[in-house]
Amino acid sequence: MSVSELSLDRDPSSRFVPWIVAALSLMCAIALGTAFALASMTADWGRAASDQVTLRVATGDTDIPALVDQVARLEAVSRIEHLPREQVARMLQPWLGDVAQVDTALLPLPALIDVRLKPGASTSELRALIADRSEITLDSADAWLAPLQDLAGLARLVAWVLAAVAVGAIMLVTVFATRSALVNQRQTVDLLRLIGAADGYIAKRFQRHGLRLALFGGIAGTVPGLIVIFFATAAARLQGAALLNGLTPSVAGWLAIAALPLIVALVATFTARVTVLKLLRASW
Amino acid sequence: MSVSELSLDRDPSSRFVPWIVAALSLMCAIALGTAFALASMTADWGRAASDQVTLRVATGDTDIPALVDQVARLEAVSRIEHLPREQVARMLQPWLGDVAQVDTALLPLPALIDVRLKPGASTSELRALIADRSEITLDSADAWLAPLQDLAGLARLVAWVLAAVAVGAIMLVTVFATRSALVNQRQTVDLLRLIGAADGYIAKRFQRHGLRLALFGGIAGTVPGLIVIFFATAAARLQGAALLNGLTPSVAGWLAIAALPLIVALVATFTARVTVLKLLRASW
Amino acid sequence: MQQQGTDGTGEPLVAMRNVGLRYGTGPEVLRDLDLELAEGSFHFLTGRSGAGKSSLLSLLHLSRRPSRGLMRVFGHDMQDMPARDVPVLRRRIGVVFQDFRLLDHLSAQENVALPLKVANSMDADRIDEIVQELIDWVGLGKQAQARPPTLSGGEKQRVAIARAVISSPRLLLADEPTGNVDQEMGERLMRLFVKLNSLGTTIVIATHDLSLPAQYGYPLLHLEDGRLSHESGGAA
Amino acid sequence: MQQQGTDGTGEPLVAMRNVGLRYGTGPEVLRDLDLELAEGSFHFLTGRSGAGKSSLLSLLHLSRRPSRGLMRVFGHDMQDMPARDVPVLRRRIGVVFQDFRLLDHLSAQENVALPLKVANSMDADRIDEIVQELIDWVGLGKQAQARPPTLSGGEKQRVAIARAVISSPRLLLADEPTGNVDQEMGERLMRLFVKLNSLGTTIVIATHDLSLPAQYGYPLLHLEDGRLSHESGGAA
Ligand SMILES: Nc1ncnc2c1ncn2[C@@H]1O[C@H](COP(=O)(O)OP(=O)(O)OP(=O)(O)O)[C@@H](O)[C@H]1O
Ligand SMILES: Nc1ncnc2c1ncn2[C@@H]1O[C@H](COP(=O)(O)OP(=O)(O)OP(=O)(O)O)[C@@H](O)[C@H]1O
Ligand SMILES: [Mg+2]
Ligand SMILES: [Mg+2]
Repeated sequence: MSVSELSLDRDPSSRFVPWIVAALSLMCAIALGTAFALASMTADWGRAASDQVTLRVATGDTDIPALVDQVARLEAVSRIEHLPREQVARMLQPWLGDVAQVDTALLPLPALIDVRLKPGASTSELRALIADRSEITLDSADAWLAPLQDLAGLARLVAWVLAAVAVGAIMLVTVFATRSALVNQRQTVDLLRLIGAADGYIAKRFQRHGLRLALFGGIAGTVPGLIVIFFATAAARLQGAALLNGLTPSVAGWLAIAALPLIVALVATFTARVTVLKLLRASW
Repeated sequence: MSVSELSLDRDPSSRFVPWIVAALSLMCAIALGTAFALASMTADWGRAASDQVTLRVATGDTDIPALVDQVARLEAVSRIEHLPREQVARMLQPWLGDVAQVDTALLPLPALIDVRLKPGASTSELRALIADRSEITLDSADAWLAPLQDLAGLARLVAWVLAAVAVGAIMLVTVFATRSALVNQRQTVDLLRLIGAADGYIAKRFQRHGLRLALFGGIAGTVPGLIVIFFATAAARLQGAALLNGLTPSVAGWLAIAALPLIVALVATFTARVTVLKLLRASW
Repeated sequence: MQQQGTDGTGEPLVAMRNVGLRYGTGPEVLRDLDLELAEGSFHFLTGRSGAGKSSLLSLLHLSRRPSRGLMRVFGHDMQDMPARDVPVLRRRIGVVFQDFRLLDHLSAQENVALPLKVANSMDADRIDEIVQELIDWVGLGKQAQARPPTLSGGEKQRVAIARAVISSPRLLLADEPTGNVDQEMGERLMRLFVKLNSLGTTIVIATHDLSLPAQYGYPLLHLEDGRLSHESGGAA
Repeated sequence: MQQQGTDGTGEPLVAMRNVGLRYGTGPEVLRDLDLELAEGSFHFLTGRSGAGKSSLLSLLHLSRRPSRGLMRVFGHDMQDMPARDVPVLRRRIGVVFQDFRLLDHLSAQENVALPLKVANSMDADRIDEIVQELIDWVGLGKQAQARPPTLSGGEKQRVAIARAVISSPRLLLADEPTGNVDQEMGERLMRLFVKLNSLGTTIVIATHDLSLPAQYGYPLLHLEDGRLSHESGGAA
C-alpha cells in the first residue's frame, strides 16, 4: 500500500509545465550556444588578427629571400611565408582587375610576406628590425574585420537577450506552477494539516515535485539544445567561409549550457519550498 | 446579479499562462525581428551589389570625363560618379599601404567609376558600350560579400529556429492550459451539464477564456518585442558600419510580427473549442 | 394519491424495462429494474447504505446510461437519443444531490439561479425575483450572498433544494434531502415537496430514514440486492 | 457516566473560557462559551441548522483560532502556542467532518491509513493490519480499494469515521456521523463510539437528530443563538 498524500502527479500543471520548461530550456540553450559560439569565433578572429601580421615591401631592390630569412630567425615568429606574385594579384583583383597579366613595369605590385607570431608574442622585435627600412610596412589585419565584429557583436547581444528572457520565463513558470499546484491541492493540504502533518512534511512533497518537473523539463530541453548547437556550428564550419572556423562554444561555454537543467532544478526546488512554507505559515 | 458559471478567472492557470505566452511571444517577436531585419539587410546588400557596378579603367590615354558623359547618357543609368584618386588610394590601403603619397609613375592607379543603375535595369547597354574597349573592365561587387552573406544567413537560420520553437511552445501552452482548466473545472462542468447546459454553451465559455488569455499574453509580449526590435536595429544602424544600413524588418515583416497576438489568439480559441468539445462529446 | 404505473390518461413520465447498471467491469449494482413513474406521482426510494439509491437516481436524471435495458423518459426512448438532445430533457428534471454539488465560487443566490440562467428562458429581473422569494422560503434570506464554503451543512442542503425546484421541473429527484437539517426544517422542506407535487411535479425522494415514508405514507420503492420492490405507503 | 467539567483526578482535557468566534467581519457565531470536557467524557452537541455546531467543533480540533477568550487543550494554553507545535496536538484528536473530506485520489484504505502515515510512528505492515481490521468492522471490506468518488454516501461516511478513530485519539469529534447511514449501521457505529469511550477516549458528537441523545442518554451541549447550554442526558 503506497500512499502519496498529495496527488501532485495528477495535478494538471504536472503534465504541461515540464514541456514548457523544456521548450524554454531549448531556446535558452540555443541562444546561449549562439552567444558562446559567436564569442569564441570573434575571439578567434581577434587572436588570428593579432598573431598574424603582414610585411608589405614596396618593390625596389630589396632582397626578399634575405629579409624572409632574417625575420624567420626572430624568436617571436612561428611561421613565415612569402606570398607568390599570383596570390597577391588575386587578392587585388576585385580592386584592380586581373593584374597578373599586366606588365610589371606598368603596375609594380608590392611583395607581401605573411608572418605568424607565436601565440601572445609581441611584434616589438619585428618592428625594431624594420624600423629603419622605409620601404617595408607592417600591417595587422584589424581594420577589415571591424564591420564583421560589429555584426557578430550584435548577434551575440540578441542571443544574450533571448537567453535572459528564457531564464526569466523559466523562473516565472516555476513560481506560478508551484502556486497553482498549491491552490489545486488546497483541500488536500488543509486536510493533511488537520490530521497533524507538519508544514515541513507538506513542503517537502512540493519541493520534490518541483525538482522532478524542472529537472525533467530542463534535461528534455537542454539535451536537444546541445545537439542542435553541436551540429549547427559543425555544419557552419564545414561549409561556411574560413571566417567561421572558430564558431563553436568554448569548453566553459559547453559546461555552462549543460549546467542549465541543474540550475533550473535548484531554482524550482528553492522556489517551491519558499512558496509553500510562506503560504502555510500564514495560519495555524 | 452576475453569474459566471465557470470560475475560469480564478483558475490558477489563468494567472500564469498569459505571462508565459507573453514571454514566448516576446522571444518569438525578437527572433522574427532579427530574421526579418537580417533578410532585408542581405537583400539590401544584394540590391546594392546588382544595381551598382564599377567601371575600372586602366589609366592610359582614356578621356575619363568623356567616358563619364557617355555612360551617364545611357537609359539604365541613374547615377554616375568618378571616384577621386584619393578615395581609390584609400580603398587600396589595406593591400598596398598608403599609396596616396606614392609616385603615380611607380604605381599607376586605375580610374574607378561607380555607376548606379536604375532598379532592375540590366547592364547589357553598358556592356555593349565598353565591349570594344579592352582597357575598361566592368566589376560588380558580389565576391567580397559572400562570407558576410554566409554569416548573416546562419544568424537568420538560428533566428527562424528560435521563432519556430517559440510558436510551437505557445501552441503547446494553449492546448495544455485549456485541458488543465477543463480538468480543474471538471466538477463545475459536470454540474452544468446535469442542469441542462448544452456542450456549445460550455465550450463557448472556455473559448472566450482562451481568447482573452492568449490575446493578453500575445500583446503583452509582442509590443515590447516590437519596441526592442525597433531600437536595437536603429542603434545598430546608427553606430554600426555602413554594411548594417539595411538592418530593419521590411513593412511586411513589421506587420507579420504585429499580427502575432492575433494568430496566437486564434490558435488559442480554436484549440480551446476543439479540446472542450472533444472531451465533452465522450459521454452523454 | 396516485399510484405508480401508467394512469388512464397517458403514458408514464418515466418507464424502465429490464434495466441494469454496472460501474466499469464491476458486478451489476442495479439488476432487472422495471419501473414506471406516472405523471404527478410521489415515491420514496429506500434501501440500505450502498443499496443503489443514488445510482438509480443518476439513471433517472440522465447523468448515466443504463448498462442494459430500455428506458423511456418524457416519451422519448433514451437508447436512440442523440447526445445533443439530452440537455433539453435535463432542464425539465430537478435534482437534489446527496453531496449538494454547489458551485463554490458563486453565492447561494447565484447557485439557485443557475438552472434558469442555463435555460435562458427568462429575463434577469424576473430570475432575481423568483430566486429571492425561494431563498427566503428555505430560510436563507440572510445567507443569500454567502458562498457555499461558508455555509453550514444544513444551509448548503437548502440551497441545493432551492436550485432543484427553481425551474418548476416536471420531475424532481431528491437524494436524502433532509439528512442535514433539523426536524422542523425537515418538515418545512417536505411541505414544499408536497406542494410542488400537488401542482403536478412528479417526485422521487431517496432516503435511508424510514420515519419519513411512515409519516407521509407515499408509496415506497425499495432497493435490496440491486433489485427493486414496490410497496404502497403507510399513512396519508 | 462522567459529567463534563473537571473531575477529581486532574484538569479537563479541553477548557474554554469566554470564547467567541466570528467569521471575518460578520457577527459572532459563537458567544461567551464556557466549556470543560473532562477526560473520558461523552457529549452530544445539538442545535438547529446553522446554530454553530460545526464551528464549535472546528475550534476544538484546532483548525480555527477563537476570535476571543481563553482555550486550554491537553493542558496547553492555545493563546501562546507556536504554530509549529500545533500539528503534534492535532494528531491526538480524531475528527469526522460533516462533509467527510476524503482524498479522492486515494483508496478507502489509504484514506483510513493517512493519520498513521502522517504521524510516522508505526511501520507499514502494522498499519496495513490495523487498517484492514477497522475497514472490515465498518463493513467496507469489499470497498477497501475503491476511491471515494465511487463510494455511496454512507460508505464515504464510514471511511471518514474509520480515519478519525484509527489512531486511537484522546479526543474524538464527530459531526453528524450517522447522517448518511441506515439505522442498523448507525447503531453499529454508535457502539464503536461507546467502546472507544470506555477505553478512555473523550467524545463529542454533533447532531441535529434528537433521537440519538434520547436513546443513549449522554449529556447534551445545546447551542442556541450562539450560546451554549449544558443539559444532562436522558436514558443510560
Ligand atoms: N461511480 C461509481 N463507480 C463504481 N462504483 C460505484 C460508483 N458509484 C457507486 N458505486 C457503488 O455502487 C453501490 C451503490 O451506490 P449508491 O451510491 O447508489 O448507494 P446508495 O443507495 O445511494 O447508498 P447511500 O445510502 O450510502 O448513499 C455502492 O456499493 C457503491 O460503492
Ligand atoms: N467559513 C465561514 N465563513 C463565514 N460564515 C460561516 C463559515 N462557516 C460557517 N459560517 C456561518 O456560521 C453559522 C454556523 O455554521 P455551522 O456550520 O457551525 O452550523 P451548524 O450548527 O454546523 O449547522 P448544520 O447543522 O446545518 O451543519 C452559519 O450561519 C454559517 O453560515
Ligand atoms: Mg446515496
Ligand atoms: Mg454543521
